[in-house]
Amino acid sequence: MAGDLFYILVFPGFLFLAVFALIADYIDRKLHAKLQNRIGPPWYQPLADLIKLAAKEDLIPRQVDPWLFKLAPVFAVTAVVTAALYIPIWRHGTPMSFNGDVIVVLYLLTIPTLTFFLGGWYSRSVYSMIGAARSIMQLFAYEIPLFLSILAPALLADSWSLGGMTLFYAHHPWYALFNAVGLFTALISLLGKLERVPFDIPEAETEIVAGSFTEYSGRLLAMFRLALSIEMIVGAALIAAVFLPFGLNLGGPAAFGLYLVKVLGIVAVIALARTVFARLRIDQMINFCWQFVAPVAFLQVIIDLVAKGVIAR
Amino acid sequence: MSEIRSRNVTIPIGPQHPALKEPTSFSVTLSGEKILQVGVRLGYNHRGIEKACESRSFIQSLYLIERVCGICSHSHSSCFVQAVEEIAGLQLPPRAMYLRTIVAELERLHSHLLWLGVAGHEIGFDTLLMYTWRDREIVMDLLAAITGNRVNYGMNTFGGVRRDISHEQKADILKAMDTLEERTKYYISVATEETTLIQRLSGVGVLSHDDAIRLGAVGPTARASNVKRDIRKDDPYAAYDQVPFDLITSDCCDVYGRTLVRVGELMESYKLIRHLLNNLPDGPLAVKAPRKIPTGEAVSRYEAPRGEDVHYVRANGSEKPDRVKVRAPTLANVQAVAHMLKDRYLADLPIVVAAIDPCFSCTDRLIDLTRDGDGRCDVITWGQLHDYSMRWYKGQGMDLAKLNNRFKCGESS
Amino acid sequence: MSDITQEQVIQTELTAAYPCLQDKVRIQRARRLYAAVSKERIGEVFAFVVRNMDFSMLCAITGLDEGETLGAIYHLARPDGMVLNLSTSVPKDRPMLRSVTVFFPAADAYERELIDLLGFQVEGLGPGPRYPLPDNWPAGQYPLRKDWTAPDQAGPQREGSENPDV
Amino acid sequence: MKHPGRMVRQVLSSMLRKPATVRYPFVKVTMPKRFRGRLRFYAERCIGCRLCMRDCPTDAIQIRKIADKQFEADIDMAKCIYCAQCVDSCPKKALESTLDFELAQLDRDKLRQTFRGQPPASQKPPEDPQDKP
Repeated sequence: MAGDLFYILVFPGFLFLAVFALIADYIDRKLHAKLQNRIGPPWYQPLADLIKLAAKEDLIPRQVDPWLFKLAPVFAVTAVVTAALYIPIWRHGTPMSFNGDVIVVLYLLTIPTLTFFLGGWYSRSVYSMIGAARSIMQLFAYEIPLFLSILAPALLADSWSLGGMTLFYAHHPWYALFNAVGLFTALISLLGKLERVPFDIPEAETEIVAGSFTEYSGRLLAMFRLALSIEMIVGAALIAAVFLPFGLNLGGPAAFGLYLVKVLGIVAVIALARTVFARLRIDQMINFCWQFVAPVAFLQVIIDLVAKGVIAR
Repeated sequence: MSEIRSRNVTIPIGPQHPALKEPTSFSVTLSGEKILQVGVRLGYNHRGIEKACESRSFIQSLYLIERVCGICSHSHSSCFVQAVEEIAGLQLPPRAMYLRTIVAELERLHSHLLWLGVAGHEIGFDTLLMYTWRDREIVMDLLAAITGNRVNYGMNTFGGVRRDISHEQKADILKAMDTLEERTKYYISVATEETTLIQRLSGVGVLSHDDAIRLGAVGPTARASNVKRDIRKDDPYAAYDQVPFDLITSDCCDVYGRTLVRVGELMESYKLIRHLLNNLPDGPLAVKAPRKIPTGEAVSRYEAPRGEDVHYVRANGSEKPDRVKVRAPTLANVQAVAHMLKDRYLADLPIVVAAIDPCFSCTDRLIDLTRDGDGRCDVITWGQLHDYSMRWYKGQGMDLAKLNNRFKCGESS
Repeated sequence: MSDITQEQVIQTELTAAYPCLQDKVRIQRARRLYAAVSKERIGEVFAFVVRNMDFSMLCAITGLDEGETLGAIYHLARPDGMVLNLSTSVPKDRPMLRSVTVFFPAADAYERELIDLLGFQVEGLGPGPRYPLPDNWPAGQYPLRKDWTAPDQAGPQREGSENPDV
Repeated sequence: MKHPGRMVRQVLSSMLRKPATVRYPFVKVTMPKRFRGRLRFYAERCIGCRLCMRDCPTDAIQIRKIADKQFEADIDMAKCIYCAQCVDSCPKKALESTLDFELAQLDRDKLRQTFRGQPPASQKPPEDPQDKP
């Protein structure tokens, strides 16, 4: 019981995730700055931002339902932290693993977007409402490719649990190469999920101020920000676990170190992506996802099915 | 019908909005993401400069006029100075003409580079913003070295210019031109090759050739619609009739075309500045101007980086102008914006507005001097805000009053 | 023929079409022409120069307070750089102008400026937001008139915290 | 050729470059020689012609006579727009622009400076001990 609590709250639960998220956030921002030939923020900046927001007054617009408004960010954080509990960090599987947890993780990662939508939609501000509508529109565009590209490796591994998948790829490391295409589409979908450039359409500041978050302030905004940062590392960890399942055999600190390197590597790729692209328009984003990313993700499914057929023979 | 109408939302873009660097107000009626209608309300930045000039002497007005706009300060001051010089019948020494033109072209450089960055920012491409503004610093430093300030150069005076360009500065400028030319070539390659950029710019904010003429568009906005309209060619002033340069136009008629025109003009400006510097005539910097300007009137036109700037000055023989009228380029272009936004996406609004390179402080020039009828005002003063925050933090169990005494600022009204 | 400049051609053409403009068209310098037109004829002269003489661009409209009368100057430009300044005067008690937005839609802003700052009345100008003064600007206050001074230049009060419930 | 990510090479090479930004309040920057910063007044050169007052666009300068052929100047840095027209107008070069641009103050009164006659040896403006570079 105490072990579970420790697992949920401290490591690798909330506390670890929060600290790691802040570090990842710092690396993302610093790298972004370096790539833009700037100095960038000092190491404590994400923490300072969080403390600053937490110390500020929470302003709740008069017409909104205060409960929903306050609960939305809490749900967002809870969902991403819960999702993290199923992702293997230093060995195959986690104490919580069960067959089918990959589906659960994917769904839990959808919840933040839904809370962005609810929080924004019920903010009663035109900017928030447009941002919220865009969040949902975008969800439909990236969610299918993300599911397809994560589930394809599961098909090949013939296991619906992350632990099972990593175990399979640990035994057959070369099979992970079949999933290279999926890695690519999953990364693109992750950019959409995290609402990062070029898919930061729901919070495009030059159009709709801060999108869903326009009316949020203080602790509630801090929670949303934290949820997004944690979602970034959880999403990155998921992709790392599915597509780069190497080194978990080493066990212990070595595997954990490799986990950090993989996640931060993906964070670096995200930082690079947001440096070199312009923001797309919502129609362009949806077209791109349906006409390019989804078919390619589907191709990944076919590759894995064929590969599986060949292996079975 | 009412069902349909109720689905439309009207969102305010401005007076304060992240897309606008200056206050103006667009009320945009949307159906989903589509823009149905755009209403523009200007005037938030009116500072009464035209009226204020009438109670100031010419030399005082000059510095006021220079502050009509931060970015094109040299444009406005040159335009004003030209009008006054025409009334007073002053013949400028050739060196003054050349120096004025050099600063004008340097200003065009930094304005266009600034625009490129702003355009990048409006479409969420902050990297372009960071790079172009980094390179723009080269021009800013040159201007600071030549004139003594980064903006509001104070280069002009009636009858000439106030500062000279030394030999070392000339060498510095020529060197900087080479660097910037290379950088601009790179930006041209980015603008014409980066897919996400082209997707956001191409086909957006279309203004046809005929519409551009009908709506009176000026500057790069008009030239991108293939209207050959450039005051430097049509109505040459300063040294422009003595230097060779090309008129850059594009027939894309959209934001992409406006980008191409501006980067094209950057390349022309490098050429111009080199030519001007290498042929800089010797001589005095200024002729002496009288304090009292004889009775007369003059219209002065000037091709500012954003388009045609028009000043009308009337003098009545005293030390003060009788009437000063400023028509900034944005006022001519803003009509076209509403036209360009019809049936476009909301996401295009920032870049379409930015594409005319608007400068609303140029456009408006008067502050609200009267209070509301009952004398009440909804201005939260620094003191009130400070007291409120103290109370709020005290309610949270933190007493910052002691800490804050050190920062408490005395205010004078 | 060669010693007749383009400016003189315009001058001749204008006075030929409108004999009332005899001696009223002035060439100040290259590319700058000024013509004073009576308020009765300004409409047709304006239409003539726009339609028949290729003055395809309205640079600005300047409003003036001339004491007894209010003046308006239409700065018209041609693609070749010629600028024709058509000026007219209307009495202060009935400062009526006809809108030129039928020729130049962009004139809207200039005409609203005349209305707000000098108290002109412009006939034929469509509805729209005012420019450039704020919506709560008191009626009958025209800042650019010579006899106008700002009523209270102190502006909103800055000091103190007499508004506790902000 | 059109392709996404045109700037990748450039941004990656930026990793190795020195940042273009400076840590400003910690790293001081210097202005070019001609910079028009805080004004300095040399009381002993002033002849009291008040041309500077007349030309100042913002009435930032007040020249007062304190004794025979002795003048002092009140300069309000909050009003000054740093056009340096007074420097140009002064026939005796009693005014000078310095390179000092760090003028921000929480207290408006601190921006008002009075320059009185000083022994010519030390041509330093009086008071304002804190924000000279």
